[in-house]
Amino acid sequence: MNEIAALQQSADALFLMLGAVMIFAMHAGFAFLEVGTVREKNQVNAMGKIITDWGVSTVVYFLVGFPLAYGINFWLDAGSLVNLINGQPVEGARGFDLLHCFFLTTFAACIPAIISGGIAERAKFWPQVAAGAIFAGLVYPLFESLIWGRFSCFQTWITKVAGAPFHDYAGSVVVHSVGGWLALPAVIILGQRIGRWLNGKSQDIPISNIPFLSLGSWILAIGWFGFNVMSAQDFEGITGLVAVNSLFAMVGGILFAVVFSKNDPGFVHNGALAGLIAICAGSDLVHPFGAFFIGGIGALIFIFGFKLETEKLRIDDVLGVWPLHGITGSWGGIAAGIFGQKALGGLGGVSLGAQLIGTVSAAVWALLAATVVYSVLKATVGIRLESHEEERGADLSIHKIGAYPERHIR
Amino acid sequence: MNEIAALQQSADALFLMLGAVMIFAMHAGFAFLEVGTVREKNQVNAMGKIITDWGVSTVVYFLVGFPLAYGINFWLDAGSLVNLINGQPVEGARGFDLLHCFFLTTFAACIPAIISGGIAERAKFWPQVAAGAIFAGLVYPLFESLIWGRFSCFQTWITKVAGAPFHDYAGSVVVHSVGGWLALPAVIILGQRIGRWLNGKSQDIPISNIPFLSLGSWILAIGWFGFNVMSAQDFEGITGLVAVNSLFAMVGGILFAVVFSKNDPGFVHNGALAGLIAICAGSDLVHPFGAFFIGGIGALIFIFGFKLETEKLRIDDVLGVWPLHGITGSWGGIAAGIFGQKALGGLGGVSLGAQLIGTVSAAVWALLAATVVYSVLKATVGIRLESHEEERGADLSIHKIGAYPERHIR
Amino acid sequence: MNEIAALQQSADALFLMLGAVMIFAMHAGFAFLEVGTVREKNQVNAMGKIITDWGVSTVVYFLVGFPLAYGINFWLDAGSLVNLINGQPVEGARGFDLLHCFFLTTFAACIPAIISGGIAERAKFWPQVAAGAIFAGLVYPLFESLIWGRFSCFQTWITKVAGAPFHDYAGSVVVHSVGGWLALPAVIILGQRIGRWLNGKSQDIPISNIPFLSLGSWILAIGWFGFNVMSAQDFEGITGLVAVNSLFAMVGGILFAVVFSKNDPGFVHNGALAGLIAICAGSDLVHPFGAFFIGGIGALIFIFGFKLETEKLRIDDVLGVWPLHGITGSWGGIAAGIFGQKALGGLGGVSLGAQLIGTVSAAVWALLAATVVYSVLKATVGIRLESHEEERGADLSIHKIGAYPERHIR
Amino acid sequence: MKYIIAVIQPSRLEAVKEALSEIEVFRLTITDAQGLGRQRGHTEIYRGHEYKVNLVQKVKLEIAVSDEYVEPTIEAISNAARSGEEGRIGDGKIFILPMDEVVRIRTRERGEDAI
Amino acid sequence: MKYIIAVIQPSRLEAVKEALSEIEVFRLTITDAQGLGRQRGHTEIYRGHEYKVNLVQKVKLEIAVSDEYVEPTIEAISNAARSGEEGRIGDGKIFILPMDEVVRIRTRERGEDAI
Amino acid sequence: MKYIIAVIQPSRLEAVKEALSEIEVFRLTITDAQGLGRQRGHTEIYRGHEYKVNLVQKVKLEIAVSDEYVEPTIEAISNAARSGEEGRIGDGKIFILPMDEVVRIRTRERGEDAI
Ligand SMILES: Nc1ncnc2c1ncn2[C@@H]1O[C@H](COP(=O)(O)OP(=O)(O)O)[C@@H](O)[C@H]1O
Ligand SMILES: Nc1ncnc2c1ncn2[C@@H]1O[C@H](COP(=O)(O)OP(=O)(O)O)[C@@H](O)[C@H]1O
Ligand SMILES: Nc1ncnc2c1ncn2[C@@H]1O[C@H](COP(=O)(O)OP(=O)(O)O)[C@@H](O)[C@H]1O
Repeated sequence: MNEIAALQQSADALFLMLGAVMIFAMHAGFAFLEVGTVREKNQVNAMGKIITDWGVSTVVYFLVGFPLAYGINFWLDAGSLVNLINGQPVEGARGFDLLHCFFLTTFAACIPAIISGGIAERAKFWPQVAAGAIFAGLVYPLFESLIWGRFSCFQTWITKVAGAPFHDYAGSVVVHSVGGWLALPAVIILGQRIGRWLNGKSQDIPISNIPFLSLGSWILAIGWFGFNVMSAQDFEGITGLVAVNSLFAMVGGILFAVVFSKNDPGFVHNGALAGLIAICAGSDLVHPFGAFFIGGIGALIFIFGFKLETEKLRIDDVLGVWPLHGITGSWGGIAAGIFGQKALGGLGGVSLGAQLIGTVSAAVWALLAATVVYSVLKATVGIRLESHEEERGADLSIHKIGAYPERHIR
Repeated sequence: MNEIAALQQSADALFLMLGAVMIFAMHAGFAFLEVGTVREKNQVNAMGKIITDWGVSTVVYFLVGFPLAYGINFWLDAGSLVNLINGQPVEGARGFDLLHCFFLTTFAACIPAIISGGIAERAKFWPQVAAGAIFAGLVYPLFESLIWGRFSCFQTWITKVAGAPFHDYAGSVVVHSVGGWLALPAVIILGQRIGRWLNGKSQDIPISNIPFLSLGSWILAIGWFGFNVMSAQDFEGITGLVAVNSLFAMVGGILFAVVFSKNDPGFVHNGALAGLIAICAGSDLVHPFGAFFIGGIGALIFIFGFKLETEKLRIDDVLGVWPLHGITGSWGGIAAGIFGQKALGGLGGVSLGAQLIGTVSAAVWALLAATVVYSVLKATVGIRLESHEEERGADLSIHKIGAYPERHIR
Repeated sequence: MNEIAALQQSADALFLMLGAVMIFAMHAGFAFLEVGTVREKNQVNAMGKIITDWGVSTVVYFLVGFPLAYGINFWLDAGSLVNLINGQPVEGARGFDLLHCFFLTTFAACIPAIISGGIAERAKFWPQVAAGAIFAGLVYPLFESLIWGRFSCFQTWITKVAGAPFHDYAGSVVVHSVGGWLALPAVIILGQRIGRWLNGKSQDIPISNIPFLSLGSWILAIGWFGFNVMSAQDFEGITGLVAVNSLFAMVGGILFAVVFSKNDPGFVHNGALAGLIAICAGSDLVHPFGAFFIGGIGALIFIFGFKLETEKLRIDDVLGVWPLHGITGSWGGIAAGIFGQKALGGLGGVSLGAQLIGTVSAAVWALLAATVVYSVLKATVGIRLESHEEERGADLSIHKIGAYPERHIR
Repeated sequence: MKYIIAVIQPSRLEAVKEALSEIEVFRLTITDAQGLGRQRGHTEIYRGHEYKVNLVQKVKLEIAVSDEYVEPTIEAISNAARSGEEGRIGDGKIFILPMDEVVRIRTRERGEDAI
Repeated sequence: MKYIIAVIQPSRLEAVKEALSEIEVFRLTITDAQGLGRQRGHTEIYRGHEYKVNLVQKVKLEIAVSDEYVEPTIEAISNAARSGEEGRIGDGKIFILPMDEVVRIRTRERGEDAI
Repeated sequence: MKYIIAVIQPSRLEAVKEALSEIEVFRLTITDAQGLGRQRGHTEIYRGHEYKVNLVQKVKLEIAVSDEYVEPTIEAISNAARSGEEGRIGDGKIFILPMDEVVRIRTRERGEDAI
C-alpha cells in the first residue's frame, strides 16, 4: 500500500477512534448529570444504570443494530475484521469497520442514557435494562437504517415529495429526539415519584448536588465536539464549520438560559446541552451566527418546555429529558431546514419540508415503540419499584449500598 | 486538490480542533478549582461565572477581539467561511480560520476565568460579566495584536532595541500574566471578604472541598498539553519538545511545592499549575531539565507570593490568581529569556532584554486597564454584593439556590 | 524533507502525544478511585500520593528508567533532542524520542499509582515515595527492557523454548501485573489498618464516596483507549482492532460484574477496569468476542480474588489492587496465549507457553523486588504511620489539613 | 413550664410541624439524630462484605411550653408522628422534662412570655 | 445545678464562646440545629420551581453549671448572642433545666466538682 | 424517671452501646456534637495559614431510664466510655436530669412502660 493511502487509513482510524472515545466519555457526563439531580439515596443507581446500559448497548448494537442498519456483521476471524471497509476486504484497512461500529455504538448507547434521566429514582433495574437493549438493538437502528443506513427507500421518497433528503448531520433527530420521545411514554407509564404531588399541590423534589450536575454538563459539552465533528466519519470530511457551529449553539444556549432563567444553574448547565442538541442536525450547514440562535432557542424550549411538562402536564421527568432531548432535538431537525438555507447564510441544499417529515416521523416512531415496549414490560415483569423500595431509595433497594457508606454506616 | 494537500488541511483542522477542545475542557478545571476553594455557599456562583464568562468571551472575541487582532472577520456566508485561511479564500480549507479563531477564543476566555478566582465570594454577577467582556473583547486582543497579531510595530521596535522579538510561545505573558495582573486591581478595588480580617487579625476562611479543587487542577493540567502543544497552530509545527517541557515544568512545580510547602495540598495542586504557567512562553525553546527548574521556581513564586499577598499586603485574592497567573506568568516570560539561551541547552535566538520589555509592558497594560475598568464600574453600577447578600452567600443571593439543595431544603 | 515524510513525522508526534496525555489523565482516575474508597480522613493523602508519585516517576524514568530500558538518554541540548529517533539524529523528528519517553513514562508512573491503592490509609508518605521511585526507575524498567526494550536475550530464549516470544501489547503483564504483584508484599509487610479485624472478626471499613470512586473509574476507562491504542507507538500501526477489543473487554467486565456481584457498584466500576487490564496484552491479537470473555473472566477474578484476599487471607488491600492489577493482569498475559490463537478467531503467532513464562517471571520478579524494598524500608526508616497518626487520619497527620476544611474548622 | 423532647421518624416531620401549628405551637428546635431501639436496622453489602447498620435515622424536636400546652402538644405530636393507623415500631417517643426558666435573648423577657 | 440549653444564631457562636470564657465557663457541648420560630425562612428557586425553606440554621449550646453560675451564664449569653444593638428576631432562647447529678467519666467525680 | 445525657468520645460509641445492652438498656438516641472543655483542639495548616480548631468531635447519648436503672447506666457508660485504663482528658460527662413523663408514640403508653 502506498504511503499516502497508508496515512489516509491511519488518519481515518485515529479520527473515528478519537470521536468514539470522546462520545464514550460523554456517558460519564450522563451519569453525573443524573447523579447530581437525583436525591442522594439514588446516586449509586444513577451510575449503575448508565454503565450497565453502556455495556448492554455495545453488545446488542454490534450483534444486531449495526448489521441491521448497515448490513455488516462481525462473524469473521480477527484477521479478516481488521481489513474491512464497508464490508469489503481492503488491505491495511486498520479495522475501519470495527471503529465505524464503535463510533456508531456510542450514538446508540445515548438512547438508554437519555431515558435513564427521565425515569430516575423509581424504575426497576432489569426491566429498564431490557428496554434499553430493545431500543439500542432494534428501535434506534431501524430508524437509523432509513436515514443514514442501507435502506434508502424512505430518503428517496422524502426527496421526491420535498425536493431534498432529510438532513441530520450528527443526530439531533436520529439520536436525541428519538431518545427524548422514547422517554416520554416511559415516564408517563412509570408515573410520578412518591411525594412529587401532595394532594394536588406540586412538591418539587430538591436535587442533591449541583457541582456533580455541572460536572456532568461539562463532560457532555466537551465530548460533544467529538459527537459533532467526528460525525464526518471520514478524515477528509472534517470541517471547522461543524466545530464552530457547535460552539456557537452551545454558547447561545448558555447565554439565553442565563438571561431567561435568571441565572438558574439547572437551566444554564442544561442550556448548554440544549444548544448542542439543537445544532447536531445542521452543524455542517448553518452559519455560526445562525447556530447561536438555534442554540438559544433550544435553551428557551427546554426552560419553558420543562416547566410546562412538569407543572402543567404533571409529567415527572426528573432530568427533563423529553423537553431537552425530545422537543429540542426536533427543533434541531427543523432548524436545519430554516437556518440551513442560503438566504440565512447557510450552505443550502436542504428542504424545510424534508426536515419536517423526518423530524415528525422520528417522534411518532419513538412514541409508538416506547408505548408498546413499556406497556408490555409493565403488564409482565413490572417496571416500577415497590413503594417501600422507592422510599428507601434505589441505592439500598437495588445495590444494597448507599452512595456515602462512611457517613451512615456505624 | 491533491491528496497530500487534502491530508494537510484535514490534519491542520483536526490539530486545531483538538487543541481548542482540550482548552475548552480546561474551563471546567477553572470552575472546579474555584468550587473547591470557595465556601459551599458560593459554589453555584463559581460555576455560573465560569460558564457565563465562557459564553460571553466567545461572542465578543469572534465579533471584536479576533478581527481586531488578526484583521479577519466572519461576516460572510457559511460557504465562504469554510474556505478561508488567514482571510484568503482557499479551496478545501476545512474552515481553518473558524478553527483558528475557536482555538484563540479559548485563550481569551481564560482572562475572565482567571480573574473569577480572585474576586470570588463577593462580586456582583453582571458587572463582572461586563468587565470580562471588555477584557476578552478589547484589552486582551489589543495586546495580543501587538505580540502575535497584525500590528508588528511593537515587536519590530523590541527587536531593534533588544536584538530579538519578544518570545511567548503559548502565553505565559500574553494570556496568564495579563489575566493575573488584571485581577490584582480587581481584587484590591473590590476589597476583602467580610470576616477575612477581624480587628487587625488575619482570619483565613477555610476552603470547602479539596477533592473538587484537585479535580480542577487535574483537568487544567491535562488540557494544558493542548494549550501548549497546539500553540504551534499548524500540524507541521508540532514538536515533542513543547509537550515534554510542559511535563517537566509541571513536575518541577509539583515536587518543589511538595517539599517547600510541606505537602500542603493547596500548594501542591496549584504548584503543578504554576509550573505549567511558567513554561508556556519558553516551552518551544528550553531544555526539559531547564523546564523543570522554570516550573519549580514558578511554584516557589506562588507559595511565597501568595503568603506575601494575602498576609502582608492583605489582598484577599481567594485563589491567589495574581501570584499564580500574574507573577508566575511574568516569571515565565523572563525565564524564556534565560533558559532559552544556547548556553543553558536551549534553542537560543531569544533575548532577555526583549523578554523583560514584553513582560513588563504586559503587566503595566493590565494594571492600567483593570484599574480603569473596575474604578468606572464601581463608581457606576457597583461591583460588590451587599454585605447581607455576601453573608447569605452568592448562591442564594444571585442564583436563588444553594449547591446542595437536598441537604438544606426541607 | 518531503511533504509526506513531514506528515508522517507530525502524525507520529501527535499520536504519541495524545496517547501520553490520555494516560496522564488516567492518573486523575487513580486518584479519584482511591479518594472514593478511603475514608474522608485520608482523601487528601490519596491525592497527594498520586500527584507526587507522578512527579517522581517522571524524573526517575527520564533519567534512569528509559535510558536503562532503551539505551537512550537526554543529556543533549534541546536542539539535538528534537531531532532524535531511537537515539539517532533525524531532521524534522519533531522530538520523537522525547515523546516516546513521555509516553512510556506514563506507563512507569502507573506502578506507584497501583500500589498506592493497596497501602492506603496507613502508609508513611516519604518512604512510599522512595519505594515508588525505585520501582519506576529500576524495577519496572529492568523487566521492561527484557520484554520491550534493548535486552533481547530473554525473549530470544523464550522463543527458543516456547516457539514464540512473550507477547504483551499494552502491558497487562509488564505494567499491571508487575504493579499488582509489587503491591502484594507491600500490603502484607505494612499490615492491616487499625480496626480492620476486631478480635478475629472481619470489620470491613466503609468507603467514603461512591460517586468519586466511579468518577475515577470512568476517567481510567476513557484514558485506557490511549493506553491500548497508542501502544502501537507509531501512527502507521494504529488499528481499530485494539480499540474495539478494549471496548469489548471492558463491557465484558462490566456485565459479568453486574450479574455476578448482584449489581455491587464497587465490583461493577472495578469490573470495567479488570476487563481493560486483562485485554492489554492481547488487544492486538484476539477477536472482539474473545475480548468480551477475557474481560468478563477478569472481572470474576477480581470479584472472587478480592473476597479471598481480604476475608480468607486477611490481607488488607484497600482497593484490591493485587487481584485487580496483579492476578487479572497475569490472566491477561495468559489469555492472550489462548484467545490469540487462530483457532479462536485470533491472529495467531502467539504461544501459550511463552505467555506463561513471561507472566510467571513478571510475578516472581515483582514479588522479590517488593519484598526486598519494603523489608529494607521497614527495617530502616519505617513504612507505617504511628497508630495515633493513623487514627487521626493521614490527612491531618501528613498534610495538616482535612479534605473538607469548611465543615470541621470553626 | 416544661421542656418537651420528641424523637420521631424523619418522614413524619412535615405532618408534626403542621399539627403543632394548628394548636399554635409555632416554635421549636430540630436536630437530626440516630436512634437505637426496638426498630431493627438494616444490612448493606459492598464488595461482598456485609455491614450491619443498627442505628436508624430520626429527627429530634425540642419544644419549650407553658404547662397548659403540655397535653395538647403531646396529643398533637403523638397523633401526627404515627405512621399509618395504629403506628409502626420506631415511631418514637416524647419525653417531658421540667424547666425552671426561659429567656428570650432578643428582648431579655423571661418566663411564660419568653416561650 | 442547672442544665442550660441555648439556641443561638450560628454567626454569634464565636462571640458567645468568648463571653463565656470571660466568666470562666470553659466547658460546653455544641450541636447544629434548625429552628422554627418567629424568624421567617427564605425561598429558593430551581428550574423555575419555588422551595419554601422555613427552617433556619441555629446552633445549640448545652452547658451544665452550678447554681451560682446560672445568672452570669444567662447574662453572658444573652449579651453576646444578640445581633446588633437591640437584637434581631431569631436571636434565640435560653432554657434552664434542673439537673440532679453530673459525672465526669474520666475521674468518676460527681456533683459540683464534676462540672 | 431520669433523662440521662452523656457526652463521649466518638471512638467509644461501640463499646458504650455494648455495655448498655449488657445491662439491658437497649434504647437511646444519638447525636453528633462538638465539645469545648479541658481537652485541647488541634491546628490545621492550609496554604501557609494556621487554623485553630478548638472544638472536638463528640457523640451525645440521650437515655430515658426509670430510677432503678440510673446507677447501672451511669456505671456502664463511665466504664465503657473511658479510653485506656485511667481514662484520658476529653472522655466526657454524664448529666442526669429529672423527667416527669414519657410517651411512646406508637402505643400512647405512658410512664415506666413507655421507657
Ligand atoms: N429510653 C429511650 N431513651 C432515649 N431514646 C429512646 C428511648 N426509647 C426510644 N428512644 C428513641 O425512640 C426511637 C424509637 O423507639 P423504638 O423502640 O425503635 O420504637 P417504639 O418506640 O415504637 O417501640 C428510638 O430509635 C430512639 O431514638
Ligand atoms: N418554645 C421554643 N421551644 C424550642 N425552641 C425555641 C422556642 N422558641 C424559640 N426557639 C428557638 O429559638 C429560635 C429563635 O426564635 P424566634 O422566635 O425565631 O426569634 P425570637 O426568639 O428572637 O423571637 C427558633 O428558631 C428556635 O430554634
Ligand atoms: N459543664 C459542661 N457542660 C456541657 N458539656 C460539658 C461540660 N463539661 C464537659 N462537657 C463536655 O464533655 C467533653 C469532655 O470534657 P473535657 O473537659 O474536655 O474532658 P474531661 O471531662 O475529661 O475533663 C467536652 O468536650 C464537652 O463536650
